[in-house]
Amino acid sequence: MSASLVMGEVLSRKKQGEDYYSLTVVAPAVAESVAPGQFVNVRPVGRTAHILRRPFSVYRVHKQGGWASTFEIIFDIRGPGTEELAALDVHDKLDVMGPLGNGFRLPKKHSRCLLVGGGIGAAPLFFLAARLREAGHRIDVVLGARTSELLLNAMDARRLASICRITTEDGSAGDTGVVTDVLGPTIERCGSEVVYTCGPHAMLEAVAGVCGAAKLPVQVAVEELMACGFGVCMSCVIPLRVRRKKGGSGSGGVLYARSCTEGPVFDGSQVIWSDHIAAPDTIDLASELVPPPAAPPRAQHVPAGAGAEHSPPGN
Amino acid sequence: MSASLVMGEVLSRKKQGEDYYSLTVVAPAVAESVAPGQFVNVRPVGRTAHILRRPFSVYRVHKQGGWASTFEIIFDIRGPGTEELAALDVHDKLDVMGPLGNGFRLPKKHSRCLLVGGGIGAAPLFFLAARLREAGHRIDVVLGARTSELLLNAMDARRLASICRITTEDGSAGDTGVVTDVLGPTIERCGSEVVYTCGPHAMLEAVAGVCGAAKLPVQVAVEELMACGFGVCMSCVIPLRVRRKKGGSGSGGVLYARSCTEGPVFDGSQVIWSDHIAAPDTIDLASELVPPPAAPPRAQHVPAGAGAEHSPPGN
Amino acid sequence: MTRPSLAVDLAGIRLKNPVLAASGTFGAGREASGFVDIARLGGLITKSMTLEPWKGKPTPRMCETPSGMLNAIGIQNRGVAHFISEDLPWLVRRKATVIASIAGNTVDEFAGVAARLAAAGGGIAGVEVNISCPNLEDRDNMFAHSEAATARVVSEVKRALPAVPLFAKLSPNVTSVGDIAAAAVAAGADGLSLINTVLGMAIDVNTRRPKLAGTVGGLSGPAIRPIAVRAVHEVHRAHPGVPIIGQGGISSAADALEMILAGATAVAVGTANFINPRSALEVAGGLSELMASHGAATVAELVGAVELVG
Amino acid sequence: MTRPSLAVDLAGIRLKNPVLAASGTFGAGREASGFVDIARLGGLITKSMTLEPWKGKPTPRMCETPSGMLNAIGIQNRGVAHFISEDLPWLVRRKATVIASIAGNTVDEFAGVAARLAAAGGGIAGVEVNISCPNLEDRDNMFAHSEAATARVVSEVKRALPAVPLFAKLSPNVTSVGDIAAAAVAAGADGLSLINTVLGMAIDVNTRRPKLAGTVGGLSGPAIRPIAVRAVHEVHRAHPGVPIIGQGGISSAADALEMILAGATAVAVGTANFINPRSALEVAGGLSELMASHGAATVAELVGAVELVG
Ligand SMILES: Cc1cc2nc3c(=O)[nH]c(=O)nc-3n(C[C@H](O)[C@H](O)[C@H](O)COP(=O)(O)OP(=O)(O)OC[C@H]3O[C@@H](n4cnc5c(N)ncnc54)[C@H](O)[C@@H]3O)c2cc1C
Ligand SMILES: Cc1cc2nc3c(=O)[nH]c(=O)nc-3n(C[C@H](O)[C@H](O)[C@H](O)COP(=O)(O)OP(=O)(O)OC[C@H]3O[C@@H](n4cnc5c(N)ncnc54)[C@H](O)[C@@H]3O)c2cc1C
Ligand SMILES: Cc1cc2nc3c(=O)[nH]c(=O)nc-3n(C[C@H](O)[C@H](O)[C@H](O)COP(=O)(O)O)c2cc1C
Ligand SMILES: Cc1cc2nc3c(=O)[nH]c(=O)nc-3n(C[C@H](O)[C@H](O)[C@H](O)COP(=O)(O)O)c2cc1C
Ligand code: FES
Ligand code: FES
Repeated sequence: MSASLVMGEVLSRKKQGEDYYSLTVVAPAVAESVAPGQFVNVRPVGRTAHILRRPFSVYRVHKQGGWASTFEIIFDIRGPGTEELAALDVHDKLDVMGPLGNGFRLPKKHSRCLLVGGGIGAAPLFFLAARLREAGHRIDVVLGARTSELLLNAMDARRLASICRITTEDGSAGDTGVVTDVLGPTIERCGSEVVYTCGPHAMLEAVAGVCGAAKLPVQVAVEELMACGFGVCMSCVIPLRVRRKKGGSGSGGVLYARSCTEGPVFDGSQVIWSDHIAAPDTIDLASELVPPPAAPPRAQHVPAGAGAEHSPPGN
Repeated sequence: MSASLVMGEVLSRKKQGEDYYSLTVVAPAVAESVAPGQFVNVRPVGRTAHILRRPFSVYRVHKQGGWASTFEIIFDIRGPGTEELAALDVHDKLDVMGPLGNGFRLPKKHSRCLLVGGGIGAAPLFFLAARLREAGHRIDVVLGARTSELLLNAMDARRLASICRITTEDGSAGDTGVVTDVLGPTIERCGSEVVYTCGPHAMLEAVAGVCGAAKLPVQVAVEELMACGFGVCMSCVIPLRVRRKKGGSGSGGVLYARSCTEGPVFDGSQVIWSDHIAAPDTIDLASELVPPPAAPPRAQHVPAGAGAEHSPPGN
Repeated sequence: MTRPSLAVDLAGIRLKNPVLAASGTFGAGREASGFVDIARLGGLITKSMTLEPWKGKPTPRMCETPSGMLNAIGIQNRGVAHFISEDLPWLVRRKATVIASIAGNTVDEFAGVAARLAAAGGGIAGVEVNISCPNLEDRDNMFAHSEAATARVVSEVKRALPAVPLFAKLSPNVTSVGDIAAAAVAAGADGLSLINTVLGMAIDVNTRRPKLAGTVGGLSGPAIRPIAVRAVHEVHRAHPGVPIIGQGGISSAADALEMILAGATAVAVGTANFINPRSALEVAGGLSELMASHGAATVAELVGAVELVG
Repeated sequence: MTRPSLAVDLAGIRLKNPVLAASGTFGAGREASGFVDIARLGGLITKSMTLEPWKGKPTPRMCETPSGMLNAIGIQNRGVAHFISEDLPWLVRRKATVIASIAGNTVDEFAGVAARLAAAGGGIAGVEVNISCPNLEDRDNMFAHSEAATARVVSEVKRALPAVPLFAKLSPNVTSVGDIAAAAVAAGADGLSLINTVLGMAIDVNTRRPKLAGTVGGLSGPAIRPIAVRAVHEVHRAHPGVPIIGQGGISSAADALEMILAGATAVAVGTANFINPRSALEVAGGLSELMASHGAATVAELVGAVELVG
């Protein structure tokens, strides 16, 4: 992975539905190298009281003959950072670091891929779906949100997916309930071979649980609080159960892996969900994180983008 | 004095010459009550790392039948506050507190008034000139700056003044030198009865010196660093030689007066210029600040605006 | 649902709401009264007053810093006599809840101010002892930096002015604010005010001079809020029964609630008054809404209610 | 006019420029090396390393505050052995000027790390002793909060690793940073690093939980710069001969110059690296321009050159 630090320019800003904003940013160095699941860490230019960048998954990329490539992010307003991004105008500068993180691993052979997204968390799955489709995989989608207003781009999801299930907690669209209510049946019906998911922590845990029971490989994209986004601050860690590396000295154990560098995409079966808030009891930091066994049993995987290697912690 | 706290709206933003910006702000409560020499303390809406308001003299006011009244400020970029103001757009909101401070005292009888301004500091003199003219006084002007680019609105000055002398340090316009070089002769030539001045501290001191020697009343508008602008923080003080108040208990002495409340306009003969940075040796805080004897010997003064009374410190 | 009650009992003082104006940021109420009805404030802590008038420090006295400001005013004030004759009657007429802040350079000066206030016979609801003053009897070390000096000032002021609750205003510039708090409480403080400003300095790189004529000053504003929250939390845990006036960087209702959750019974708004003299009132209003959305009926149930993990 | 020289002598270490990357904000250089040539940095202070790997604290480990951030990482690191076998050779290859930061919970742990580094035989230019760690032998009080504990750590580390200059990294959370500095210098510190983060805390008012799983954390970033400048100024005046690595909130050349004028011989950029990993290099570049505009030929002539009034 080799991230750039570039000054992007806002090409367009759109309001999507009641709650979401999207920004399309001209930044060819980023747009042309980013892979699905990777993220950008951005900051408007100016003197604000909040000093840190803000991380966003890449939602889409656009390359059009003759035009500079752009990437698009989509977000909801949570605090000062997103408020300020939502107030940007066309031609405003945006300080962009990226692409960052590891990204999803794509299947090597034709696979039936199930994408499970919750709320705004579904953002990276649209970019992933586009790439999976280009590579000829079958895509099914489960998209959930609290209410229909918060469903991310259900239209696109329906277009991209062979089967698309929608859930809302208030029943304002699709089935009433949460994505995991329909997950098991959908996996069966679609014959899914690998699951990709992104959304709230609790949803990821539940999806990983269902997939674990079904012995299905599941790649989860987590969102941890990040100060740096490129691996130096150690604030974004997530506890993983890790195996001993081939030829490595460690014995395996629990590792706090950086979600900005070793992640944000992890093997759902490795993540220690329940221990999230408390420190793991034992930890073997000498062990190495090996790339998650994310390959579906029936298909091999390749990294989603050029250079999207998993780098061991400490790198 | 009764200041308002209102949300103004930027009606227009102009660049004046190479270095100055002016903002015209819709804020009738302020524009209709402000008197020359008073100031506004403003802040753009938003979350910036600099938290305090920024004080600016009112440069002009505009009242036009049927339209909401506006005031105008003019400034140069010095730091983050002025940078942000310069970046405001039409229709942006501006949080305005004002009018603040005491303002210049206008002569009661017809007088020959000399206005001496340096650089951007000349701003309040244009508002003053307009009001003096409305009241039928004769106006002469000495306007100085480092270079012609930094002369504030020389065209207007020439239009308003019977006699207008321009000085620049580099000789790029008018006489080469500083305002005090031409001050003495101009006073003589115009038969000035009262001097009003605003500009850099060193200039004010020099002007006050010349006027003192000529026994001419001089009103100086100072610019001190202000945290609050309305009299509670005590950061903007300036040492004054004060007399005992009629009936008061103090014996007179030196007082740190608040330039935001007792000022920014002071009697130039009362200000202790050289002691500016060091604490005065003796200080009698029980003495009261009486309004400066700013009336020219041959003319009585009235406050420049309704309610622009001098309030004693502690009020 | 009934509207939450903002009333609090602060060491025996009944406040209509828990949001006060902090000392030195609201004068004695007059200037701000053009913007806000001071009777509606939870209370007003006066600018610190001394036995004789203090002239204060030379200028410049303030500069701005990222999300904060430094000040070195030097407690310019017109003395306790002026307060009693001019300000107090006005405040009483305006029905303000007044906490008188007092300062001095010796224990006797503190006690002297307290005695004058006692002799004035009423009008003040409490006294805040600003011990972040140089102690002339101890090489100019701040009283607040020594347990012994803190205890001496507190006990002498309490002796001279036993009628109203006493709040010792602590400095964060110490190794253990809990130890100083303990000394103050043992000496008779009914409550604590914390924090006063954090020591800081700024240099103008163009002139190479300190931005403050006093060289070192006190840092205030949002920048110091995390420091204040931590100090309040630490002291509240060590002395859960002692009411605290939390202050430092509060400018919104959420900020106030954060301080209350950390352990403050009341809060004071300081630097924010400079930007908006209605801040304290707006914070109180917002707090009421925030409490409603939290389903809290009283402030008391929120005091120190942070949920610690593990 | 000739271009000003940025080179400085820092307690015997020859730095090509006075701007370092601060401990814990630059890893051991690898991640940032994609953005910046680390050989061009004044130097790189590593993430603090301990005798055994430390797992660090649970998450959340950071939150943002006005013009700053709080962190409670808990010094997650892979231990000195990993540093020596993996990071150091890489750093040497990259020609980085390395100051190794070491930490521990007991004096022996500090000494143990120092002994390992000594045994590694070269590659590091200096050692920074991060004494802002809980001292398990003294009720978890920070070493940096006690003169005695500071002196013990410093003298044991110096004994184990006499070959390179030792910088004691002081905490601002003390009543007198000058006293702690004196203890460190007397115990053999060749220089001082100050300041480490300021203790702080933040509470999420919606969940009522601390924003950090560790409850209390360290405040860094522009918000604390005035606190750092004052600490550096105070210590430099008390110990003018002792070189200081000034840090706390530096993100621009003017910030660096301010710290140098206050008394720092070199500066370290911390939190600003998170926003821009090229910060240290850009600060150094800007400093050169600023020096030229000031007519300063060397950094040395600016150290402590603030002009005090009166
Ligand atoms: C790898 C990654 C990818 C992300 N992708 C997207 C995306 O595509 N679209 C999107 O809307 N958001 C995304 N987020 C979350 C986004 O970064 C936060 O919403 C944003 O930083 C909030 O900034 P703020 O200043 O508006 O709010 P803040 O005031 O910083 O925070 C407001 C609230 O949001 C929570 N929050 C802040 N940062 C994060 C975070 N990193 N993860 C989860 N919660 C957070 C805070 O705890 C707080 O409760 C992503 C985060 C990560 C780490
Ligand atoms: C009563 C009053 C009236 C004023 N009227 C005008 C006006 O009409 N037009 C105008 O351009 N400026 C005026 N000023 C000055 C103006 O307030 C400052 O330029 C502004 O606050 C600078 O803010 P900043 O954030 O851009 O710069 P900062 O970063 O705050 O300061 C940059 C530099 O400007 C100096 N400075 C800051 N504030 C002041 C101040 N109050 N007085 C003098 N120097 C200061 C600082 O010392 C520093 O060197 C007035 C000031 C006062 C007190
Ligand atoms: C300009 C200024 C003057 C102050 N004067 C006093 C004072 O006289 N007595 C006192 O106890 N505290 C004084 N303080 C401290 C405040 O009361 C308050 O404790 C501190 O500023 C922290 O709160 P804030 O961040 O909300 O301002 C002063 C603060 C400022 C900014
Ligand atoms: C996330 C983070 C981790 C840190 N880790 C360490 C550390 O391991 N050892 C240390 O001595 N200081 C550590 N620090 C403190 C910094 O080195 C620096 O002294 C402090 O942050 C002040 O500088 P700044 O304001 O420029 O960040 C850390 C700071 C941050 C923000
Ligand atoms: S965000 Fe800094 S290490 Fe991941
Ligand atoms: S600026 Fe606060 S008293 Fe004048």
